[in-house]
Amino acid sequence: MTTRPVTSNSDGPLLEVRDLVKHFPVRGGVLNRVVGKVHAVNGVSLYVNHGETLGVVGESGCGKSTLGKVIIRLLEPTAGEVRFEGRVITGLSHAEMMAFRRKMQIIFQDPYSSLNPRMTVRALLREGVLFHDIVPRSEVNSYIESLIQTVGLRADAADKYPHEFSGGQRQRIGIARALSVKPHFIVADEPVSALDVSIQAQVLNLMMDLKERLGLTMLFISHDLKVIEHFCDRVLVMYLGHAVEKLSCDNLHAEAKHPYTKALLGANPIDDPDDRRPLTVLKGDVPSPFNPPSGCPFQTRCPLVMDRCRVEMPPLEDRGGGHRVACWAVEGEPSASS
Amino acid sequence: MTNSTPPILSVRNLTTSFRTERGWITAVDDVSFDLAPGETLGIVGESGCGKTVTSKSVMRLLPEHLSRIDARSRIFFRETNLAHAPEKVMRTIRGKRIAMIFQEPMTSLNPVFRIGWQIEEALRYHTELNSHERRDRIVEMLRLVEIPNPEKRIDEYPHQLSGGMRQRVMIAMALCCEPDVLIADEPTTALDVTIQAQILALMNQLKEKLGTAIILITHNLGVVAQVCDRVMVMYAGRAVESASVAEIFHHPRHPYTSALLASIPKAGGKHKGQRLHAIPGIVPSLFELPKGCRFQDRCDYKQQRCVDEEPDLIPHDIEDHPVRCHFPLPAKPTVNGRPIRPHPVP
Amino acid sequence: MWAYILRKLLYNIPVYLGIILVMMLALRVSDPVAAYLGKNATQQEINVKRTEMGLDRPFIVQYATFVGQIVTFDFSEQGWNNKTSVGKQLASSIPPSLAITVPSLVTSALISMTVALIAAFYRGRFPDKFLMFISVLGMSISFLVYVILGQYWGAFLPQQRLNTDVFAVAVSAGADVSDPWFFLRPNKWVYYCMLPVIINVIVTMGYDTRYYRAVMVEETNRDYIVTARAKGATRRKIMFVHMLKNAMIPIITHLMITLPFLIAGSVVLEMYFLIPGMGRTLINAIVNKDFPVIQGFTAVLAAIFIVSNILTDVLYALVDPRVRLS
Amino acid sequence: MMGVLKRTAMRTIAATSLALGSAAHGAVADIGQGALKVLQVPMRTDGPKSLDPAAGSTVYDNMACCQFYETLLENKYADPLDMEPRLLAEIPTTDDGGLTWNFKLKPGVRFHDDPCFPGGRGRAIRSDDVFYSIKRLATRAGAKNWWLLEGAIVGLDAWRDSTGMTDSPDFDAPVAGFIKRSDAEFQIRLTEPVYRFMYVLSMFQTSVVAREAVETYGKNFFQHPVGTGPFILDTWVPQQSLTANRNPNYHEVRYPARDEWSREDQRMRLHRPAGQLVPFVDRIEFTMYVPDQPLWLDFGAGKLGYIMVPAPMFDLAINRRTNELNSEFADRGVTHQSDLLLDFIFRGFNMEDPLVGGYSSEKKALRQAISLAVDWQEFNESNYMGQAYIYDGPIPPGLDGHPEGGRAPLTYRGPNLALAAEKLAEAGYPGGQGLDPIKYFTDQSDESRKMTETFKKQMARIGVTIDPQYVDFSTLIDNVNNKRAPMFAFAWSSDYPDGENNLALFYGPYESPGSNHYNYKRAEYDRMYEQIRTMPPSDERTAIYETMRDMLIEDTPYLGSMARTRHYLIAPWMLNTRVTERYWGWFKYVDVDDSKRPS
Repeated sequence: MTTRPVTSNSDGPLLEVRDLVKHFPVRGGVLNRVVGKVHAVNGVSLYVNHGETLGVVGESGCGKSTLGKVIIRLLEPTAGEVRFEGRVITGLSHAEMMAFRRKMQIIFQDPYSSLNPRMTVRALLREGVLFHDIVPRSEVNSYIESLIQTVGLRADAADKYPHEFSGGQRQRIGIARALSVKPHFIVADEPVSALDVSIQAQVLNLMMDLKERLGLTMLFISHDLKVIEHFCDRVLVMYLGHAVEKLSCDNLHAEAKHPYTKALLGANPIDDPDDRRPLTVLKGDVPSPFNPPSGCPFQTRCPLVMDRCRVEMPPLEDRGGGHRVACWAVEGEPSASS
Repeated sequence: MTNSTPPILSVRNLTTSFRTERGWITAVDDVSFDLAPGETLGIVGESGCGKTVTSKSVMRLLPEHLSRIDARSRIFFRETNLAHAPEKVMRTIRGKRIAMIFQEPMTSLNPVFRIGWQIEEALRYHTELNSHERRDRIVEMLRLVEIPNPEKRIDEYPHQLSGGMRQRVMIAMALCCEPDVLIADEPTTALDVTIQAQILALMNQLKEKLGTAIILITHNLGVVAQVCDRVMVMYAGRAVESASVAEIFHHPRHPYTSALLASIPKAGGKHKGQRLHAIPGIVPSLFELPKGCRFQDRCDYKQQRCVDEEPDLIPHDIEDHPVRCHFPLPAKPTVNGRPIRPHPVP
Repeated sequence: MWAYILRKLLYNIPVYLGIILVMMLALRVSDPVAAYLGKNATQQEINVKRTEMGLDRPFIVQYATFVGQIVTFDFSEQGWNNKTSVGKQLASSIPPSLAITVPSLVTSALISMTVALIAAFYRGRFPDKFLMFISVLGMSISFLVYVILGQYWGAFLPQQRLNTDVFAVAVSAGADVSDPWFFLRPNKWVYYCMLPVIINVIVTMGYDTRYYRAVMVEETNRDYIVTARAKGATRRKIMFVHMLKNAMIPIITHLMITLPFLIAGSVVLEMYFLIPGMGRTLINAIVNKDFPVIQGFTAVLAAIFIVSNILTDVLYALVDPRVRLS
Repeated sequence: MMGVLKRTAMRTIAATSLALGSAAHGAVADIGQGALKVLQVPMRTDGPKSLDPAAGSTVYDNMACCQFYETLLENKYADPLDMEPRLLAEIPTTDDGGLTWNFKLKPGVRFHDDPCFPGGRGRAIRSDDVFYSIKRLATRAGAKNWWLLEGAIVGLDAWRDSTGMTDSPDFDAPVAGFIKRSDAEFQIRLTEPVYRFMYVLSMFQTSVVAREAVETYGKNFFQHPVGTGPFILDTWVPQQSLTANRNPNYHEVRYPARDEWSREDQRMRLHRPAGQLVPFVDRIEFTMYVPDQPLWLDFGAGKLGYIMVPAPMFDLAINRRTNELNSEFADRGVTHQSDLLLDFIFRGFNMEDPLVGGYSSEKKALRQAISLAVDWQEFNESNYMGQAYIYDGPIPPGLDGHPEGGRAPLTYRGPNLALAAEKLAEAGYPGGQGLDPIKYFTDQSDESRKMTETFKKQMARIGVTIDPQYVDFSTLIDNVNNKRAPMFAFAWSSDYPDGENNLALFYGPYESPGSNHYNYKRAEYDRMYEQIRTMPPSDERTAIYETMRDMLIEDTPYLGSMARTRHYLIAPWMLNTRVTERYWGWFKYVDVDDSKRPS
């Protein structure tokens, strides 16, 4: 595998998402008609520059995985547009989408269930390589072997089946598969959540190496703010389908403004027994996305909740330096970085 | 053990094996530990290290025909040796003296019974309360674990509750008979961070309020740091290090413990983009354990002796901090109890 | 709940209409009239019969007519063979079928579940291995062998050797089978139906026991079982309260799906014991190419199948609180 | 009448053996056994399809109808091959050389009491009832049985064509052949003077039915029999059971006198109730069995009066070697009877076939050679458990013209390979040389295949090659009817107990597609046949039968012959029993002794 220079043939961001909405219908009643919808993604906008890694963080059910899948069009959006390499891909037909499919890949959380158990690693990788005609046929085998070594496995792993590997090794195979078609953009959907701590570090290191060597652009989805903070350039915080804050990862603790982001930061137990402080405890649970509260989605748990939050959704306002916060309570406060 | 009060639970040489298609394997090998009243002991390790088997062995919850606890193992709950106690005795212990909560609140509750009924079950087995008193007690417990509307929730089914609520129900269920020991097996792993924070806060509160001794099994070192008094680190079925929480975090002496701590992404932007300290390789299979130290293949400090001879779990130069290593890391100099030197990145 | 049942019913209407359509088409692939009248029939005879039966009308008309008859429970069409209306044949054959199938189903379910519970309780140990060995043994013996041996050991030998006439070898002419409820009278049921039911139970037990045991073993591996044990529940309590209610979900499905097959599948039993049930009546109709009876019975069996499917879903919802709300 | 012979009644051996399967009976009486005498008997398969004699055809229709209806003549219980008057006062007499038959009805015969009659009381039978019943065979109701009478009675065919086959036949329209003398006396005029009309009058299809019942019950008449018979239908559950109670008004019929019984029957004490009024039992219960097992067990448990031994159980019951009942049964008082069927099982030649047909001495020698190579005993052992009876000629045992002991003075019965080889040489094929393979048509059943393989092997011994053609039954019939089958395997069961029925099979005018499938044509034979068919039984007639038989043996248009044996077991409690399948009216002579039943 050769190192590819960061493509900078386009002026704008590699990926741009505008007002993306994804609703899932809910059926019920005698005729099983659609009686409502789950607001999985509710008007999220974002951009990812070439070579950049954008983190998406949030708790289960916040819509972060759906967002990732809609972006690479594993799911069809309800509204909004996705622009990739300057081209709107949301309206493309299946055939037109083909070219982009190769350029946009996904790595899943559960490496085992995403690999066909009856195919060897070689067969798994060969599929995409042949389909997208990545290398000449005669070179496919050596290409696959080099890929496998790139992700830190021995070349003889090519002829084994997924069940013969440990969790971390399987995630490496998942990564190899995503990389095999030389993508420009990767959605990593909780790639290390299922892994043990020591293995998680291995995989994160690998991904960092690859990102650097291959100049990959990534959307990195995780519920673990520590991992995001470590790995990403910028972060998008999601709550109940809404983007509530976007900011740089450089100084997260200092800059985070949104009470939810702060809660996420504060809820993470600090691995220092001397620094025992009461964790930031939010009351209650995440409301059901089927029946979200009116106004600000976070109002039911927010320590700063005001009357206005209950009626009106705060806009995602720019607070300078690309830092955007959607919160009435912090509206007036100046951004730390501005 | 410097604690002067006698331990409420004392495990000695616990060895638990499982029958598999490839023969018997030893999942927990000669593990010993003590739990003092009111103390919180953390058992830490990655999947397959034997921490869950240890806890289930204490409760004797492992399937009888597929597992066995070695004859020389001793599990003293006060004066009673649970290791080979008859089922009848165990039933008076379980739920009453030692209670347990599990990792998956989704599946650990019976889906077809109301939660009130499920909590009530323990009260029925272990108390003389009549049904009215039981109901009052359940409501009280649900209130204690901060479930809103307990009178209403009592008649709901598990699927009507959120994950966090379910774990609260599990805790209420475990604590309703006021046990002496609570074994919490990865109680927050399946939960979101904000919910995890709630549950941890709740456990801390309850510990103070009820004085229950807790064994907290987790792989999350942050949780350990925040909640535990003492920590036992396990690796491939063995206890490899055991000490107070401060000792473990500030002066890890086993290379595994040290590496584990180093592999966690650090909060705060200053480490951003740096490589993490990963532990190379994978945990050895219990079928193919090496002759010497079980960590040898992944250890940065491996020497010939590590290959030839398995180390014992012994205190080297610090009392009450036994380590299973021939070449334990030096105790680091500290300033006000904090290390002054970061762990070297090899 | 009612909305749920209603919805299930509505859903199944097109399914049922489809089944009827396919069944009617299948029955008309080769000319039923020619088949019935045999090789020596003249074309004129065939035409007369065909007109008489309305088989000369366009298929869509026949379909609509037949569906109309089903909807209005109009089974007045006469069988060709013994000129009794299909409705009468149904009325007289359903009670004997029920007299065999319902007790078989209930007994077999109760015994199989008990045996499965015992096996699951002693999983991997001698009682389990022994019971499963017996089950496999039971499964691998043909139904016919059970019937023949059952008739011999159960009815014949006691009569001949012990002079105790407890079970009949077969329903004899002395039985007043013209009364369809005859077999449901307790003393008659014991005399004529109990032995076939016992045989049926033995036959189905091998498979059912293994299936139920598998279901229960699966349940014993669930987390909530460990929770219950951790609470101090006795194994018996765990088995009979925690596990059984959960295991009921797949067990109910299995039971209800078995029912229609049991009714249609009792042919051998009904043949050997001369029980005038649905299976035997249908087989006789098939042998005699009695078109209206085949068509009518198939429609009713399909309806039973559909109804038992709906019933399954409803029972499912009753046992499993998760279904109720979704 | 011609129909009797024109009907393609040839059946394969396998088909015949299945169709005639009969059964045992059984039952637990739900009625108190102390008070009433109940006879339980079995029927095999689903039982009767119709209780209307005009519409009946199967053996089970026959079995059921005979309990409710009666014919003018009936077989004698003591000698089922002979006839006695039943609804008649005496055996009919004939005039005009057999063209006009004179009948006199028995006085005191009444129909069953039934609501279809005024006052619900059955009336006496009349001449018109006989005409009406016969006319019904000429309507749609009797279409299946029309062959019995086709062309036989003056004016009946015309009546059938003009009104009989319409929607509403006019039964009052006259038929020239039916001449009513009084309510009790009438004449029937035939188109030809055939003696066998006698037998038609004993067939259950010609039973006398009540016009009132037919008209009252209309479409349901088939399940509502109203006749003159000894029993009245109680319940009929198709495919399940049929029960009948004694007719309290049954006319005077008495048990056969002692001297009617043969010496052997007398030894069996069958004559005991001689002269007593019948029926003896109050009720008959028929149960319809499909599989053998429950039938067998119910008999074993003493719940059935008699059964025909099912083939798979033969060795359990009867010692094949000694032909005696096994002691297990004998000890319980079960008795055993056997009965030869009026079977003519043979292999036919097509006499018009260029290879095997023809009447020259060489052609005869070829067929005789083949006949001499056949080992019938081998077929008997392999397919009939050694229980079949082998005989010469086409006339089955028990009938006039059947050779004494089955051996005719002139015979080419095998196996006699030496003589066969001689004859084959005589035919011009020494050692089989020059003889083309002979096509042999048979059906596809396993049994036929087995027998054909045996036949092929037997022929190979003298160098004759058989080329079997396994075809379905209709193709078989088709090939035979079109004279395309040089050899074929068939069997014939007599329609009535007279050798004439079998001799007719070789009558020239009946050639294919008629029943003379051999296409045997000898002017002399035809002349003799025309002579005998009007003759009542006599020594003179028997002599002619024998001449015709020997002529056939000499010409060898078929290889034969064999008749099957039926074995019956009779429960100790079923008395006066002489089982026969010739007719089914004999249950009225049977009595039961409840003291001999298992408790």
